[in-house]
Amino acid sequence: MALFLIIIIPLIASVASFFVKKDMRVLSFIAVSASFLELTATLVTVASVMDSGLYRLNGYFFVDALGAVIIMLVAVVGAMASWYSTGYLKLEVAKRIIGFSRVRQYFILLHLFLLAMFFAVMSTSPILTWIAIEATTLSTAFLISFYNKPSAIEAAWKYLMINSVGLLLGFFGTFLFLYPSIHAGFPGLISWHDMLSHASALDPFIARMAFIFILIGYGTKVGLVPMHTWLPDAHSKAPAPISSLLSGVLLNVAFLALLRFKSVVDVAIGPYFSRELLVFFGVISISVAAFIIFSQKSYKRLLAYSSIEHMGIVALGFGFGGAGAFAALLHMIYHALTKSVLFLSAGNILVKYGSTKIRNVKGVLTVLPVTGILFFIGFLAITGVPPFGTFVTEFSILSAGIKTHPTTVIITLSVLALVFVGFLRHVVSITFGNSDIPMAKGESGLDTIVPIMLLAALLIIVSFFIPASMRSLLHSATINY
Amino acid sequence: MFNTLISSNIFFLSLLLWIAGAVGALVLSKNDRLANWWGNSFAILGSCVGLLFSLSVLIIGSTFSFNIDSTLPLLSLSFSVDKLSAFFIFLISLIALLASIYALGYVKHYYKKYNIGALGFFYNIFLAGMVMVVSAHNALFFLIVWEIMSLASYFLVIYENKEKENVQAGSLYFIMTHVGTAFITLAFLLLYRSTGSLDFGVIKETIGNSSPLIADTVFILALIGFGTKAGIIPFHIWLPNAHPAAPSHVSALMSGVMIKTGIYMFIRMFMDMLPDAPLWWGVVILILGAISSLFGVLYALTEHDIKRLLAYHSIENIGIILLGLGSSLVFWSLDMKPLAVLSLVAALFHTLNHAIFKALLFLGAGSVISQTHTRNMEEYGGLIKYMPQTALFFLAGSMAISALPPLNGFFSEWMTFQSLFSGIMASNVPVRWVFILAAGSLAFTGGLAAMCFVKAFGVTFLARPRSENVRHARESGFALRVGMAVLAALTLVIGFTAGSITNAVSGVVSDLSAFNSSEPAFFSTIQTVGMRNGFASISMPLILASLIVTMALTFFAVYLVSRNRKTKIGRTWDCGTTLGPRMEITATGFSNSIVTIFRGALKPTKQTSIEYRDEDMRYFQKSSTVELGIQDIYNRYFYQPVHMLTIKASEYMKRIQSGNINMYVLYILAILIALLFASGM
Amino acid sequence: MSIIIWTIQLALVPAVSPLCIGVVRKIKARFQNRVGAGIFQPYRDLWKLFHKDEVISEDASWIFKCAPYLIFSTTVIIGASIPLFTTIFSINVLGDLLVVIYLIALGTFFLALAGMDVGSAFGGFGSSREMTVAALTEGGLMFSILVPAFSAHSTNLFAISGAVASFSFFAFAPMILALAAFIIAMLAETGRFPFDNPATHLELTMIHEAMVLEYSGKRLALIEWAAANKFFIFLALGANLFFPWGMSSSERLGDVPLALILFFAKILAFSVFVAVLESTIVKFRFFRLPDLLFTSFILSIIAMSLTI
Amino acid sequence: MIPITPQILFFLETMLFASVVFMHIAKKNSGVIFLYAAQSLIIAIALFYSSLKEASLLLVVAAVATFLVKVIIVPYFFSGLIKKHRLQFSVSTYLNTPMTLIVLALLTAFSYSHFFGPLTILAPDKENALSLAIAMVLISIFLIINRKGALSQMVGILSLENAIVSFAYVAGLETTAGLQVGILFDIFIWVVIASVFASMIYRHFGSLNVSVLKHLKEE
Repeated sequence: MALFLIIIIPLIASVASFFVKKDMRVLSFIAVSASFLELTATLVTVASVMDSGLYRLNGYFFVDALGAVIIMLVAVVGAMASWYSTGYLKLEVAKRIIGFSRVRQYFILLHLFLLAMFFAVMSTSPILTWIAIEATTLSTAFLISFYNKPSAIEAAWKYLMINSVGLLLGFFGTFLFLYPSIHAGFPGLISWHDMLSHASALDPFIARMAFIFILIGYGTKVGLVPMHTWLPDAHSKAPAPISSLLSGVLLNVAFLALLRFKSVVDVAIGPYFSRELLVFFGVISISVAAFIIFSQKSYKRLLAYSSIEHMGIVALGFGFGGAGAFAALLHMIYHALTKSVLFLSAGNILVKYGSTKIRNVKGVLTVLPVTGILFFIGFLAITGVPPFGTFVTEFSILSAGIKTHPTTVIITLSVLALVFVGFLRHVVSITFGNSDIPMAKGESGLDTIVPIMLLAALLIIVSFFIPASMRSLLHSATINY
Repeated sequence: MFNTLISSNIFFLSLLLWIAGAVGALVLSKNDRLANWWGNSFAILGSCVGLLFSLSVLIIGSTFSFNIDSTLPLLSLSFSVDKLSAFFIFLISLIALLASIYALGYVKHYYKKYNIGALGFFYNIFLAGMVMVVSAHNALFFLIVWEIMSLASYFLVIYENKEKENVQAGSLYFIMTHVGTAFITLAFLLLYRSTGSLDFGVIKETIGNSSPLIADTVFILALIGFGTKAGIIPFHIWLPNAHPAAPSHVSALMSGVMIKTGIYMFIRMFMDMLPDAPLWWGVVILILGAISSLFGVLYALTEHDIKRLLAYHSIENIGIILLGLGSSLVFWSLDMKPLAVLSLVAALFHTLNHAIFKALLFLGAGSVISQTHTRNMEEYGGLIKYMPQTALFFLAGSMAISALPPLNGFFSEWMTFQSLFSGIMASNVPVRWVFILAAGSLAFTGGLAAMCFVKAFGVTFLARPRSENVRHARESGFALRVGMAVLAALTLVIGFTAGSITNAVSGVVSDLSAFNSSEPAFFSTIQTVGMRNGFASISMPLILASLIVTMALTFFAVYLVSRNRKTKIGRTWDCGTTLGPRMEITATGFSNSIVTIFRGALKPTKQTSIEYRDEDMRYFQKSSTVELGIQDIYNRYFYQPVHMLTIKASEYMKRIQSGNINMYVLYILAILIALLFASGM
Repeated sequence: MSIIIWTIQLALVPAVSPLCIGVVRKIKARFQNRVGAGIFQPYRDLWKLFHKDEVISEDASWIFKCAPYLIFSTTVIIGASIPLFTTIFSINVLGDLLVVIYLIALGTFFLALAGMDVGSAFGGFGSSREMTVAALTEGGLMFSILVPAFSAHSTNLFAISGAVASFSFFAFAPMILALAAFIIAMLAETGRFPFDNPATHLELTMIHEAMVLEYSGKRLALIEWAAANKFFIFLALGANLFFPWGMSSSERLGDVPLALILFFAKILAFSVFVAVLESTIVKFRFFRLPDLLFTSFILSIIAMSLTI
Repeated sequence: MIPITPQILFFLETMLFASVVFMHIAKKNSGVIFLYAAQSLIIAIALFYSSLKEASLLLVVAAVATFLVKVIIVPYFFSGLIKKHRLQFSVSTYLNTPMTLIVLALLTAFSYSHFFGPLTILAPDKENALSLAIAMVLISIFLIINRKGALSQMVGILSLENAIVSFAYVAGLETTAGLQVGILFDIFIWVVIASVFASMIYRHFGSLNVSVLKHLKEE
């Protein structure tokens, strides 16, 4: 039932938003209430997964442990981003950057976007998952070009084209994965489960080839180098809440699809092949992102590159396998929360300063005291400074790989240090000092602060303490990796 | 059992007090006075408890360990306190206690300018972090508390964040310490690779089976990683910037004890965890120690910012500690354990001494700065008349750090000399030369340090005021003076009780499993400390006593002879002109001769710019300025090139993101084909 | 018995040091074709100064006032803890090489502070130069004495002279290098040519005199006396560490006169040597001094490598 | 009904392959779109034929929908774009025609090479057709790389999708009609959105040449 609600609420919300006339408060109300209902429904679902394992609905939808972790992220970040959106858009309307119809369009698409993500995670069929992920591309394209500026349109176009190419390659890979089930005469909808049970019939060669296609295809959506090229553009041009959803959640959803295929290919030819590939993509993603971060000029692009870097770390974790996989999943959680904190506070900074250039933004700590602190906390967490959990997960990932991939670990460690150095340079110049132009001090409203604070609080809590049930959920999610 | 129970309870009580102080200060941050009292009172209480705890461990000798499993993978919060840890906890608590008392008064001048609650928060966290660093027994937990310590100290460094250079200093510090942590992390990962455990105890037991290559690599990594924190040259560049930037009581803690956590980990890793050290480890540390001590003091001589000067002296003293530590490692690898014990005792003793006198000096500098509002020594002068007590305390610190008898610094330097001399006598030719050079550098270091503190004390406190700032100076508040007075007293007390303290410190050393059963190469009684082979002996109480007696006698005799003579007060002889403050020697002028002599290493720069009244004629000067500077050769020949190289690489990488969508799709096709190709091969 | 010997030891340095200065001055005067003052003139000078009124600068602090007492005391203590005419105090814990060197440094430290205290232009640069020379001398001084110390397996100065006395001729060879090093260090520490001119008041060249320019009366007397003590101490060190023959090695009082006579002979020889040196060479430019001091250090290192 | 022999499949694949090759050569946008329509028509017919053979009404619906979307609606959209923005000629390519053909030859050779050999397991007797389908995939991607025109790129993506569908068809991996319709719906929405964006690009940049999209790069 809860699962059904998760699917139906965003749909209703989207349709309802469509019929709203002239009143932004109604839109806000719909958005916040819908997203919190989703959050509740999701938590109920996750609780039942924790209790009794796999949760199914009529053969089309299911939630396993891995799915539970991801939908939880979608729901939590989704709820906070929706709440934040209400405050954020109000500011932009007040500044006459956008009008009401755009706000309505925004909320319609936002709900559709959330729907597509839930759908992609919970669908039993790989093809439906593919369709849903393609749908996330389609629903967010207009959100990315939301401000209708040439650069935003350019970003959206690149996003659309590159992801389409990537996803079509993923589509091709999916077909290759499906053949044993089809040859076994399976009628109708082929589920992940069917695929897994026929995995041993996969020809090793085709399995390898198929996984390469999948990895490149979904890797495009995940943002692994060198398929990442759309990501900095899109994430930096979208409105802040959308950026936080794109970076914090969507990447994980795509990664989930990748992982589902990985478990199939591991059954067919053993884990070595997929692990090596993930390690390869992981390490080049981290390295390239690290170097570009070092001399980055725009703080939103900085955050986008950091997402690439963290997806690289997650890939590395799953590539190392075992304890690394557990840590990688945990890292996904930390990254989702942290990156949302960062993007949302970056949103506040952008509204206040009106520039995404690092050199134009100074003295955030005095101008926006709360945002400044939150942004700095986010920075510490994202670069893996204790006491934040990212440090532990990064360490665990590296320790999982030190036996088999010592060189990779050394490279990763050094580029992680480089990321830190790069990040620090930029964040310090943003946070401290005094603003060049005089501006009014103070935050602009609770709606744009409280959601970030909640996310930060959650981040700090899970950095120190993970409930036992959650831990066993993570364990059962990564047992096969 | 009972002891253990009490110990662990007190230990956690001190941590708890600090954490309560931290949180409370943050909560009370609306009210400056309250936040100050809360934060520092809890810091004082926590330090007292910490002192009690460490003394009980040091005296009773019961080690204590404690383990809490965490909810995160690989991490377990395990503490273990043996005598070595207790020694460092003692050090931390002692300095923290006095620094916190000092802070009660010192922090007042930040009221209304900065957030006092935040200061209390990070200060207490910093204290707790340091204590946890020296008691952590699990590599991951260690790394976490290590970074918490660094993080807290980072925030303390940038506490006065309205000054741009403080923020820059903080960034440099944070970057260096984080990069250092990366090296440490790698070292622990390698240990994990060969032992499969992150527990220090397990690593210690099982590391012996792995190849020496691993141990060597870990040694180098740890040397760089912890050396960065300790401020060893050439990893020191953050230190002279960061220590001055922090509030003075924090500088005292950073210079006095935080950098010693690096030394602690050197001892813990090289002498406790890793298997028997090969000869070259010790030799490398000796060489680094020699370089650090000599260059540290040379750079200090060139400074006229009083806190930077003190910071460079920390580098020098870390070098001296390393000389002891390095010779200990050499002796250990040559299987001369008695001498190894001697050297390690020297190193630890100097660690203790440096903590005390460096904290004292920073606190003294702090009270001077709080009165004159500048760190530039050229604007001081004559402060001894305005702040007589501070001057006395600072003098004690200066004498101690210059290793002048009868204060404590002399004794530990004497012991370090003894270990180096033993090295010269006991080792074979190539190693002997290292020892000879190390002893030589120590000898020069001592002389140069004395020169530097004649300059520091003389320019700051003596002669006449050089600027108006000084004339407004008042003797600092009671809390400040208490903190300094106790430390100053300690320099003297530790000086003449050196024998007993040597006994206590050698108890710490013999608690290490490597030196469990070895007789030290020295004997120590309350009066005398000496080498067992009769090479040298010293009696600190006798030196003190003879100085007092002779001085009293001299005074008395002179009084007898010339008691009827009058003393007139007159002006200083001025060759007939009026003496202005400009005619006194400046700090820069004082050290100019040394800078000229060592110009090869210091590479002084001089920029002259003259402004003329008439640009065409260029005959009458309107103003002329001379800027003197020192090139930091490490910065110039190592850090700058690395930085430029990284930026270049970064610019190169950015070309990937060319903006051309066709290119982007090409990447996808290329990687697809490449992977298909590779997997088909 | 030993109490008497001990008293002689204690009083010897302050008692004889002005005489030593007088002798050197006399010889120098002879070299300059002057008659010169009598060799007891320094005693009369001191006596006169002790009975004069004193002028103290209004800028001076207690450092300026106390320094002479401290400086004088250190020289007395050192004088009591180095071998003069007997080696019997080798169990004396004061006789440690490092203690002596650092006590000297203590005196120098306060002398330099006193020089800065009054805020005159001369005092400051005098201190700066004094500390520069002192800092660079320390290595050469310590290492030159370490050469016999290593041979003697002790850094106790009494033990060193005892041991060196029993050396064979060949073992003594490297000692010559060490002696050269020691003499350079000695000249630097005691402010003699080519480092400093003890008789100058020419502002461009003076070091020691620049620091004590503001002193007068009893404090000047103490300072002068301390300087004389220091000079004597170094002569005694040179004489007894490198030419330790003829020292009494027992507590018998009968040995003492002979040992004393021999000791005075050696000191006289050293004084003549210094005086001749001062009369025949010129003072070096300040920035040439470091070369000389490093030479001293290097010489002692070479000597050390030959010894062990 | 005539059974679909490997020869017929090969013939169909050859036609599809040829259409992509001609897209590379075509200079006029209308030509490219015509080629796409032809390509889609072939696929629609093949789908229709096999749906008749399976005698499944749903599949017939799917085939008809394919026909409607890909042969009628999408080309209509595109020609609308062309008319609106007067884009008779496609913007230039990066490589000239001979070079393009050489690359095409290399890509085809790659897909015929032993790297793809074992794919025959999927359909043992249709080896050639499968290889051609793979070649078509690669060449379609190359179309996107080589062309600077936004329209040609869109067609390239659609042709890539056709290539994959044809591969699935040849390998006998068709999915259910429901899924086919779902995918088709996706494609349809995609075309709509992409066309809107193409118009926006034209409005903001004054051309459909994507090489003008250079605001977003690392400075």
